[in-house]
Amino acid sequence: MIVAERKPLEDIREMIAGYKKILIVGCGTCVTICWAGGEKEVAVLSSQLRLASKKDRNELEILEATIERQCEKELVEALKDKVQQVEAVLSMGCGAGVQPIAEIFPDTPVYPALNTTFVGMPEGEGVWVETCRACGDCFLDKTGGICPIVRCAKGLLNGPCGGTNNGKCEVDPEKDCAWTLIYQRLERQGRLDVMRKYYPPRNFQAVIRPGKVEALPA
Amino acid sequence: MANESVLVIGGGVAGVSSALKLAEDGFQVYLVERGPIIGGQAALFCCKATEKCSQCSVCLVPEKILEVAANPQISVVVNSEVVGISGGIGDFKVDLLQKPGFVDPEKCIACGICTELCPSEPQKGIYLPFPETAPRTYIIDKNQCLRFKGAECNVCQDNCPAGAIDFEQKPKELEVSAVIVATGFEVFDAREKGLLGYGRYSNVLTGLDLERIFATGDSVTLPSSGKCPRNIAFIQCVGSRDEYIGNGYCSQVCCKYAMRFAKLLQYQSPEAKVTIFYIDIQTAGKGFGEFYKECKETIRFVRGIPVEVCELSPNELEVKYEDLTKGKIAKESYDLVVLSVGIAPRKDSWDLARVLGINLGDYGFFDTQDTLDSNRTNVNGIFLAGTCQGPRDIPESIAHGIQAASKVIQTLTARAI
Amino acid sequence: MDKDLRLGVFLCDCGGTLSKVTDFSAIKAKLQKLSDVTYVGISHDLCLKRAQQAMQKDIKDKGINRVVVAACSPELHEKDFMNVVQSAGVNRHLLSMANIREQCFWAHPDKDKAAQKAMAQIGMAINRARFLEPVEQTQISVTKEVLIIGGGITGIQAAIELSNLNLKTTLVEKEAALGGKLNRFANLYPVQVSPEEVLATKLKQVAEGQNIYVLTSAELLDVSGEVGNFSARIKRGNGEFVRNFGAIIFATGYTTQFSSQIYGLELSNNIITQSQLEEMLKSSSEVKQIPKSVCFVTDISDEHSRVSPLSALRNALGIKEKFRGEVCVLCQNLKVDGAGLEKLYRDCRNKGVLFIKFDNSPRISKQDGKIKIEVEDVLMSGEQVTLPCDLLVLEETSVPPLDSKVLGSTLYMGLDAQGFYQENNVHLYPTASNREGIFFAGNCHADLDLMQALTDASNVALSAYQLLAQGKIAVEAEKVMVDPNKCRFCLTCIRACPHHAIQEAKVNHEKMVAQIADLACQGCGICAVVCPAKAIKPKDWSDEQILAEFELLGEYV
Amino acid sequence: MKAKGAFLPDIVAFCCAQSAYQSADAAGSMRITYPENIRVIRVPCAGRVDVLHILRAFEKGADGVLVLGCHEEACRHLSGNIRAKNRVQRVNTLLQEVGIDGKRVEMFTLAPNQGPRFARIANEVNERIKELGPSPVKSGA
Repeated sequence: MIVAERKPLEDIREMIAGYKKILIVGCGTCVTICWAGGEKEVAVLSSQLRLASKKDRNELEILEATIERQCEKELVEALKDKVQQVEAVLSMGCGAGVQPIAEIFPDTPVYPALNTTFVGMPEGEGVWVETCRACGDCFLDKTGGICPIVRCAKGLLNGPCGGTNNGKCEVDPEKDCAWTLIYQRLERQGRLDVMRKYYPPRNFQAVIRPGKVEALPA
Repeated sequence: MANESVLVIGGGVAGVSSALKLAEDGFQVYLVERGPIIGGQAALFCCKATEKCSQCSVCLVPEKILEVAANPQISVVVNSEVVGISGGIGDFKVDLLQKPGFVDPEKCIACGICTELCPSEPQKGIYLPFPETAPRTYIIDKNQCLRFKGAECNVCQDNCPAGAIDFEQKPKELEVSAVIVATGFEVFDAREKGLLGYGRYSNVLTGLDLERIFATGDSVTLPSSGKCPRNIAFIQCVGSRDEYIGNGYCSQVCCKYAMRFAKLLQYQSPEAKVTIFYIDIQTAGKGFGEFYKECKETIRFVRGIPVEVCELSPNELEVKYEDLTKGKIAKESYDLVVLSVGIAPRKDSWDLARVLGINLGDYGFFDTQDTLDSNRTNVNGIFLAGTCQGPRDIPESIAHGIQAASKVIQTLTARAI
Repeated sequence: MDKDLRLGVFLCDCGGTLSKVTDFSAIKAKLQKLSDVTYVGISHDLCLKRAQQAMQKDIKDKGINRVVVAACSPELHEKDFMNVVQSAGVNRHLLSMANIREQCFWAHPDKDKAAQKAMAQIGMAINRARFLEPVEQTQISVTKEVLIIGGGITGIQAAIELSNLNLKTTLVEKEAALGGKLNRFANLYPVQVSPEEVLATKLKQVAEGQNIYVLTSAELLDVSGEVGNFSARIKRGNGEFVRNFGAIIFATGYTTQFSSQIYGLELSNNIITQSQLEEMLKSSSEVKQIPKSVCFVTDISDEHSRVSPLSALRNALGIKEKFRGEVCVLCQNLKVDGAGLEKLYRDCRNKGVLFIKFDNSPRISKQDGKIKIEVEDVLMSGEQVTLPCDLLVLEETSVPPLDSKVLGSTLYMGLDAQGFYQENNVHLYPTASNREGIFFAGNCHADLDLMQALTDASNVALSAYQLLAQGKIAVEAEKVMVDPNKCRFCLTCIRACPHHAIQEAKVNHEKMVAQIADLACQGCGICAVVCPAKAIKPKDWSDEQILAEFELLGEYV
Repeated sequence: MKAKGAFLPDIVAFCCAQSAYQSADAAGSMRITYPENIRVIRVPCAGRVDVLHILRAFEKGADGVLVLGCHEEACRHLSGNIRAKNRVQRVNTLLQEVGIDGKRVEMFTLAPNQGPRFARIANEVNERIKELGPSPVKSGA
């Protein structure tokens, strides 16, 4: 899933400075699950903003809404009447959520309240780790399902480097050496031969930005 | 099991636990307490938590008392003693001598007006002994009540909105199917160890005193000066592991409470120095080994039990003990000495034993029939619970109380078939 | 909240004492002005039946649908008032209380301030009342059978007692025979009965017990379902079967482990562990050469279990009785905090067992097969003592059985630092697990001697019995509720629930959502707070209710 | 209404029904007094107290918020008091972000039989909040 973090309050206040009435839109999918932009966090942010404006004695009215997915235009449409009431929209979706809103309501400025950090998975309660760089040229078949591009500090394709130390990484001794993990996984599967091959540098240009995926008509 | 009833003698934590479990199973329970309120000794103890809960379990007691008070299946009979019993399992007839308690628990709404109006000063003659009492009843203190000093005083009786005060109450007779004895223990009287100076020197306290002090306030000060103690000695095994005074057993609670208090005192004033004089530190029990290790970092442990405590000045006590490392007598001065008094059998156990016809065992605790059954007595239908059978801490007393309840239910179930 | 709110406020002046402090009629007058308040009554003793009957009548007559009681602490009589409300035909959860005695008039000598606070508290209770929600009572029928894992003395005892209580039990034991440690111990001191005897009598009781179904060489693989209706997957031989139980009792005990690094010594023919010694003492066959001098070393590691020091005491006496000869026990602290242990210690001494206490671990060396022990005897002012010894018995640490970790995680039961089962809350619920209907007994969760283990057994037996005896358990349906439309199934609540009371469920056969098991839920409300989609609502403690309480901040003060 | 001049802070105290709420009762029963401007809100467990509840309390004009739970390792729900502690910390930072002193919200732990401790905490906190003065978001402050 997509993992995001909320921006510092002062950044957000800077964006919405001067507006008297705004709408905060949460997204019910990835960012809800990573505790960044669900209904709860929308409530927390608006409460914070109300407190701040009360403190500085400038009026600010806040509407709140959380929709299933901000990255779907049809679902964003549902915000119509709320958006019409406000001067600006604060999106608590990922980057892919902010843009459809901005596109559907071109006359209203839309601001991001989150920083979209990476594609990853939960590690423990309230902890998420990056597991995919979305590089567009998946390598996992050769690495026993462990992505060195993300999980090796050096993003090596032909690891491990000399710095692996009892399974830990030389860059960050806290972190596991991805290539040690890869070795163990492949060994377990009796596929170590895969590791003996040399893999040339990836050509990430393979994906021309912006990326596009066209599935065959269903 | 409905319409069968059980008598529980003793309203301490063990008896209360038995009563609650029996009531839960549908029994009518008579909880007979010699004193004016239930809760027993533990109800007067204090929480020993610092930042962390030290798991002394004292906080379970008020809660259980409230449960009893709220339970219609349990009738609490206070100020009463069992003076006679006849019949056997299934149909005991029990004679209760009910000392007039004067305040009827059924009626009293614990409004406090009697205390307010009581003319006895400064010590009131009627009051609520402490919060969370059950029955939630004010009690008349015969040493204070003017009526008992011969005066023609009726103020409380006349003003009680619930008409709960009655200076003539009658004895009772109960019919029960089984009896649980949970009369608890006596705290060893430290005066019996005269050389340790308890009762003579104001700054020599017992563990029990500390319990009371922390239960009513939340810090301890030197009785002599009112200052915060800086250098404290705990003396373990006072009245325990001591064949000479006839207590050849370990009380099982003192090491734990002493270390908890030591921690609590240091939590209160971090610069306070604490020394614990001991024979063997008892650290069995979940997580207690770790706690002991923690204690060793900030607390000084000295092997050997001091022989004598002397008062050099009102604020200075001298502790004489054998320094085992040098093999000679050493003297150290402290401003507070705490005697870790242990659990002793009630001196009046023998009377109850005679009344019920049950045996006393080692050291004067009640005896059991079968070595592997710590509840059954030699009389079928009479069971033991808690510290009247042997030393136990609060959780163990609760567990033992529940065990006794379980045995009663099992026995009566078996009879029913 | 309800469109048509009819609030009834019942004030109690506690036998007239409170109205001496403040004017209740004034409070009444103020309250009557508040919107939705249809009735305000003053009583002197709401805690008594008489007044409660009157209250019930008022609720009925005035058609009140939300009840506010301003009296003593809810801790004292809330349940009574709930019953009154229910008896008046209103859902028992539509009651909200203001604590005007303990937390106002008793705490604050300044009458006016106390009165103001009381007014505020009542206001808060009224605001809360507007958002109260009914919770329906239902009953869930349960399987009247208990599964006991572990056929040691604790498990056996629990089975026997449950059988006495007419409840079916299935006793599952890994090994081929019941008995656990009883089959290994040579004696049970301070208990003056031989393990063989104990086992014999217990097994007899098991055989006689009508309702005990014994499964030896069997193992519990997995458990699904909730309290009242667990279904357990049990492996026996190479067969496997599933069976339903209302409750599960774990009595898996402990095993012992010798770690040579504590001493820097390897075991050999004359350096043995306590359990090896047990075997030696237990075996009827004559021992080849009888040891002339035996030394025990105990309480040396940082492990503080009762088990090892106790077996040192037991076996010191045992060996004295069986072989005579010199017996010496070395320890830091002698553990005597158990029934009869001090006496046992004295018996040992009377029989001539020598006790030496040390602060610094003894130095043990071995030259050409001979063991030499040097130790500073702290009781002799640290004097160097050298002990000859032709049999050295070393302590073992007690550790949880291998499979307890696996079981613990498959059943979502917590483990403590040593890997033993963690009770729900170590001192609040000594034998309860964090999951409703799963109990722990004996040394698998605590550090107990024989008698304590038996007490534990009775306790769990009674708990299980009282849980299941009626064949059904009363429960408050959906007292904590998940809104399936809001739930994103992010698993946050499922991971956070301390009682594992939340699991996945399907709404109309497709969308996965979290669902709360009413029986297992203990209503702490943690799930409601952690839910990032605000999909969970504890009906008795909803956000609306809590927020409503400080609507009035600043007023009245 | 509030006497002019003398500042009486509005303090909201979320009290765990298992411990703090009972200790407040105990304080009353023992006639130990504490500032009457403390509003006690009963919760089933300190773990029920939400970051939002605390923030809203400040929106409603609280000058300080107390979260009172069971002593560590005495929580009936194992982790409720720890969670509460962490949330209080989070609120600290959230308030700091806004420009409100984080010290206005505090967490303490008690046992049900600690009436005197409840009173002491109430007094200390009341004094601290008085020092800090009225909450900056409060109308009229």
